[in-house]
Amino acid sequence: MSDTIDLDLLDESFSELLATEWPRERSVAYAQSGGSMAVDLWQQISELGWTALTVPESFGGLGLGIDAASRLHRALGAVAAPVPMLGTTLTILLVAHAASDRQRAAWLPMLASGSMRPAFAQPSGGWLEIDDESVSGVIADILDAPCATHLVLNGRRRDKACWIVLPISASGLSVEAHPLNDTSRTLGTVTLSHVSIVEDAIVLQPEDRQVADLLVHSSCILLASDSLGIGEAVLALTIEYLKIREQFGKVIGSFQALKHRVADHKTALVGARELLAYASSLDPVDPAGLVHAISAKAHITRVVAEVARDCIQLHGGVGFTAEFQPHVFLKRAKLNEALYLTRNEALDRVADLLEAA
Amino acid sequence: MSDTIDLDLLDESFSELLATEWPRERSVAYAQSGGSMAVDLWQQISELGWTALTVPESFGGLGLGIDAASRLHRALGAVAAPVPMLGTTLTILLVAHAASDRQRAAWLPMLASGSMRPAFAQPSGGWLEIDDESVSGVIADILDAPCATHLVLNGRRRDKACWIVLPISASGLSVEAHPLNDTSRTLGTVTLSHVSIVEDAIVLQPEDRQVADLLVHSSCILLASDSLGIGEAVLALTIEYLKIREQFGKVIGSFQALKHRVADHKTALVGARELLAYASSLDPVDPAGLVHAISAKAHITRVVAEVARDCIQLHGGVGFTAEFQPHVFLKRAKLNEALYLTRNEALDRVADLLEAA
Amino acid sequence: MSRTFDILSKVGDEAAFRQEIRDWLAVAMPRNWRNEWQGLENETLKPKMVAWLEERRKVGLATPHWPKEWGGPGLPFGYQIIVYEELTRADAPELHMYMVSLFQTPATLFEHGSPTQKEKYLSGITHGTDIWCQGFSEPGAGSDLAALRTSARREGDHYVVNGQKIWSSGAMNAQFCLLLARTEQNVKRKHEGISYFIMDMKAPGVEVRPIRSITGEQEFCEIFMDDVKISAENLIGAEGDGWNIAQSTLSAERGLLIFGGTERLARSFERDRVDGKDSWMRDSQMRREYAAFHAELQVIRLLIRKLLKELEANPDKVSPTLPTFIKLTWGPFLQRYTEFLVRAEGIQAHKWKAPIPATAHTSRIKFTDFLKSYAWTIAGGSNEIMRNIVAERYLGLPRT
Amino acid sequence: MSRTFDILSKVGDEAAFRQEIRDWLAVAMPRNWRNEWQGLENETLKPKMVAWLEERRKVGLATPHWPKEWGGPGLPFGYQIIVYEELTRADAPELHMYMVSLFQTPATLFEHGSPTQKEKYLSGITHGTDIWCQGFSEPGAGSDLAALRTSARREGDHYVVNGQKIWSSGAMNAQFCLLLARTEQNVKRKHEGISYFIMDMKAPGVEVRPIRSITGEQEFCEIFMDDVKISAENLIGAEGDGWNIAQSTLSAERGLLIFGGTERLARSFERDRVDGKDSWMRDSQMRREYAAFHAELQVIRLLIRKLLKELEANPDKVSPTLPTFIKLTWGPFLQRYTEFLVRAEGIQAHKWKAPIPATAHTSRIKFTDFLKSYAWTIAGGSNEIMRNIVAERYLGLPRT
Repeated sequence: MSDTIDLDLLDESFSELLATEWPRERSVAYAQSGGSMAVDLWQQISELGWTALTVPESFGGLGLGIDAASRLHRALGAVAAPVPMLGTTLTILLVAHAASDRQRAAWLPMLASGSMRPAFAQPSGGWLEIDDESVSGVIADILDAPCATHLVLNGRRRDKACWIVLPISASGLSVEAHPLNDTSRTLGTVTLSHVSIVEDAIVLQPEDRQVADLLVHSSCILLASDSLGIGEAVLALTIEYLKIREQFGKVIGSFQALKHRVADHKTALVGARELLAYASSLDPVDPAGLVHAISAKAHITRVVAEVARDCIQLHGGVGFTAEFQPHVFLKRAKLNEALYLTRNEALDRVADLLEAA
Repeated sequence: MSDTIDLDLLDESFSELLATEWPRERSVAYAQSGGSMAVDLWQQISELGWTALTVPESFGGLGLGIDAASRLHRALGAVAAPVPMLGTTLTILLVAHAASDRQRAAWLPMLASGSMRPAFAQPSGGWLEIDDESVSGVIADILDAPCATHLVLNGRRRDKACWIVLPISASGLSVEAHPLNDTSRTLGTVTLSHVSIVEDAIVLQPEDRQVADLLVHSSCILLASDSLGIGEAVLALTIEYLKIREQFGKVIGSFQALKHRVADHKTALVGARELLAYASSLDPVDPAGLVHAISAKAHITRVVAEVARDCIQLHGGVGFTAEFQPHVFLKRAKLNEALYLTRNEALDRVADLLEAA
Repeated sequence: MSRTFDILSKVGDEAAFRQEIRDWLAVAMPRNWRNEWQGLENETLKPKMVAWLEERRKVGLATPHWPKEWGGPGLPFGYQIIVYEELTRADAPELHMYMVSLFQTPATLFEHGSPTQKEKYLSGITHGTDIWCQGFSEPGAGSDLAALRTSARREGDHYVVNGQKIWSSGAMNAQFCLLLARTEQNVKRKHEGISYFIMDMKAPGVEVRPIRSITGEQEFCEIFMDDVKISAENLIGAEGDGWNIAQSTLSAERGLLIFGGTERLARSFERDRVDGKDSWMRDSQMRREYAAFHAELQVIRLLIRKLLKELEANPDKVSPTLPTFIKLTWGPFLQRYTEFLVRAEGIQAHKWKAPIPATAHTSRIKFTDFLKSYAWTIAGGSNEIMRNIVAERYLGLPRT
Repeated sequence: MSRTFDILSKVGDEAAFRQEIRDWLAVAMPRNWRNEWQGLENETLKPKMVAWLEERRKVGLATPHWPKEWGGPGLPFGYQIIVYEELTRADAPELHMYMVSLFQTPATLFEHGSPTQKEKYLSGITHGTDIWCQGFSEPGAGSDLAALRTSARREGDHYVVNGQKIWSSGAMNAQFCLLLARTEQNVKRKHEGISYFIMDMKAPGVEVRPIRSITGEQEFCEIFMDDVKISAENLIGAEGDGWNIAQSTLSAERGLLIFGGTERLARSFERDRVDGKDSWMRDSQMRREYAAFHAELQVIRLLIRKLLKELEANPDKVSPTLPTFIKLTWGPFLQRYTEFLVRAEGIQAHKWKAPIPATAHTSRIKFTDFLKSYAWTIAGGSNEIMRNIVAERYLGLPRT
């Protein structure tokens, strides 16, 4: 589907809007003011149909694939946008691949319009035992839960894996918000106390685990995309700074030691971009597709965290202040490294898959 | 004992002689010609009494400690001297601490004079089961075995750990030589076929394992010393080269990117030197002494291998030829990293000791 | 308190001295201060810090490293070290608001202050609670400090100062400022024509703007000076001699100040292992990464002990070499170690927790400690500048 | 051999083309060549390599990437890639002695050679066994190639050449040399006044000294030229146009040449895991280190595939950007990966084994491969130069 659309044009439209709506000053100011999301930005994004990007056309979406979603998430990373897009993209994927027709009809249009804004539990974050009528338990540290309208949680019923989709307003459900160092996102710990479960809240996992793999694949691609956006943006603004800041009567960008570090960062990001494009072009349920996605997540989130770390140093004193943007990127990059799969978990999985191949 | 002697003066005398007797050209030439040791250099060293450095005074030695031995091994590393000193220093230590009076009287004077030149098996290299009359078995990869007059091997007799000291000429004993990439040393695999064992060949391990720890401690200090010597020498010669080599009409040592790398190497070596001095000043059988020695071995051999690796790059084309010295240092530094305890083994042990403390 | 403490009288008996400090700390140290101080900002924190300084003053340890002449206890160097060791061991709060007052100001005034200046200002520190700040860096003069442009124009018996300073730690709390300003514009070398002043922060024309750092704390400030009058009596040393005098100020950052920081880290390093024993210390790779830091921590501690020995042997003439290597070692080590801890803690490390003041680099809030490590790689001459110095001055590589 | 192979006739059917190459390789490739060639030096190796080239020639694959016009098979670009993929897949020996002959010489002559030069020299490669070398670098002109000082003085119908070249791979075996020499001494920019020649290595005055590399192999040489006469017919292009023409030669290092190398490494990477499965792959840390290289390997393969696509779309005008990034990625990756394998093998990796020629960077003798990786970080414009280029030309940072 994606090949009917020029992804680079898509990129441009993402970047253009975000440059206007979420410029550097807003990003820096938001980081100081806090909040669980940028409500107005989410609204604009929804109105522009970005939330509908991967929703099948029959449900009012654009029907694009993970490669298009990757571009969107990269653009959001590039401005450290405080919008909970990851849960939306993953839920669309889950619903489109595993939900019943009724569920699709109910949720996909709401997802497309941005009015349903789900937080998606980390695959490795534990699961809930569901009896036939209700569910109780605690799931810790769900990304964006404090600003979600719905939660998508891992569950088990009658010994079968499933997902439960619950409105945040469900009776017996509460969310404790955890502010983060990365102020562009939040985590929430969800407590369920005898929350009633209707059949329509449950999405069953197909026998073949394809959907589970698909979700791992996609979350890896999307976090890697977010990080790549961060890396490219923070390096670009650092280069910009190196070209104007003077010390010892010279623009500091003329110092060779700094040049070489910047050149290495650039090289790493050029490679990361190719890796991400390739990984997001592969069949996600093919083991090769899966290994490349996980591998890309581990590699790109690490490379970018390191680039962002050095960009603070390259800024010197102002990099240490909350008044310049690099810290916003560093904090977000570090969080991406830890989200969903830590580096060590990811590499263990890559090794498993390589050995099994 | 060592505080009666000025170790820095000792350093000077080591360095002065080696600068004359094993200058850069000889080092480079020797690396191409091969051989299991530099016989003439060994003879000079022995005649100067360097082999007697740590032999107790009552047996004709200088009675100095591991801190003095550390200086000697650092000086030998600094010229990549192809002499099997490690086995000598470790054997003196073993004999002085654990051997019988008869054994001491027999071996220490020979060790002091350099006429006994033992190869000392790696602690982790396996052990031999000794029956009351003879011993058979294979011990692989013993450092300097091909040029040794004696072998010191790990054994077990009647369920007790011990060491066996055998002349290389013992009937039933053969050594297969393994040339190394580091041509300044060799390994040998020793095969014993019904080699007769007399009581005087056996040094029993005391119950408290102190001697075993002492040997681990000392081998770590000595290999770290050898590496530190390498690191300081290869960095010095690289700086020298950077000051004379020109490209683009400038001395390449004026390029800031190279300067910063060199500055980081220098900083690492300055720290390594303090660490080594401290580790070799501690009581070797105290657990704190042991952890610092192992930790220093892991740290210093790694730091130096990395410095040596970059020094080839800093030399550019000529660094890639066998005609310049950096490769001699790189190969020796890499071997030190793997000898006796690999980095991973060493770090596991450090963690064990820290947890036990 | 059931007994009085006479720590200073124990000089001559190290063990007794040490024990007396321990006994004193056991009762005098603020209870549970890490929890109680967490998240406090300057206004609420200040009285707590004043109270703690007062406790120290009672036993003569407000300024442990000061000579008797200027109101200090006049401890031998070895005993000064013991004081700092014991403060660290007990995890006593750092007097970070008083850093400049305790270190930079005396390092400057002892050597260069006039008798009147010493009398007037040093007692304000030993007997009062005067807070000082340092006004050296400017927006256009960071690594290149000598490029400073703040001007001080002589008019009769005073100077009129105009300009802007930045990175002034604690300036929002300060009564006085150690100020560098240019008294001569037309100089051959930019290091010339700089003079050194004591500026009253309450003087008309002084404005302070706190800057929030990436940890969320307000630690340093910009200082704007608009026709600020400084009496000529507050010129330190001779006019134009500011650059030389500033070297004394800067040398205060060496030695005991950094010693406290690394010893705190050494204690924290032990606790990290214990805290991680059921989680990341069970992962063989993380365990090795941790073990590898043992050597690095040891290296920095040894370099600092070596510096202390040099200082003890010759307090006035320490070679600049060792402090440079210390800075190049400590900052990057601290950054890598705290980054490791962030990774080790996983997602938990990313949850925001209010900073704990007075903990230097060992608040044990991993992400904050990681962010704060930049203070050592950027401030006080960035590590890039330090590498130039090593390469050019110590290794003799030619200037670019 | 029981059947004849007609690989070229399969163009149009990729699967059949691929299969035919596989069938051919199964019978034509030298048996057990890694063992048999191990430790051979130039003289003994050469006949074996000639024999293998001869096998390739029989099926039209001596010069797989050459156009029909000059004696090549004229394969579409996609089929050229298949040829190299299959050669790699079968672990066929690299024709390293013929690298310059197969790549640099045609890249130069196709575009800049006179009809006579093409006819005379290209057939020597396709139909004979002419070995070429490259005489570009000099002791004082490495990274700064344009600083070369070898002079060529016109005397009637020939030039007289004096000077010295270095880092000439395979010069000890070569019949001809692609030579850069200065025909004009007084130039404004050092890139001017350089001319490009074909030099007969058997000409009087040419002397070759092989240099042993750190792997112990004799791979490159110094070439000394003492009043060597080169006929004016052997000037390539116009006098003084050497620098431009040299860019064509250097561009030959891009593309298929490096593609072979990285694909070989990709196969070797798989084997490393299998070989390590009972040793270091059981250590969770080493296993993760290995897994982390997967992404890095993929990055370099993708960059090269991207370059191949650019080359296919526009063979003459590939931007220099991508090759720069490839060089900066490939060399350091190769060095770190081979270093990892050395550590993984422990003490075994340190035992000397005779090098295996024709294996590029995957002799699978770990220490040798590690040492050899420097060829990619030092040669062909050191990575330091590449970083300057990225920073200044691509990122627009000002020159120092």
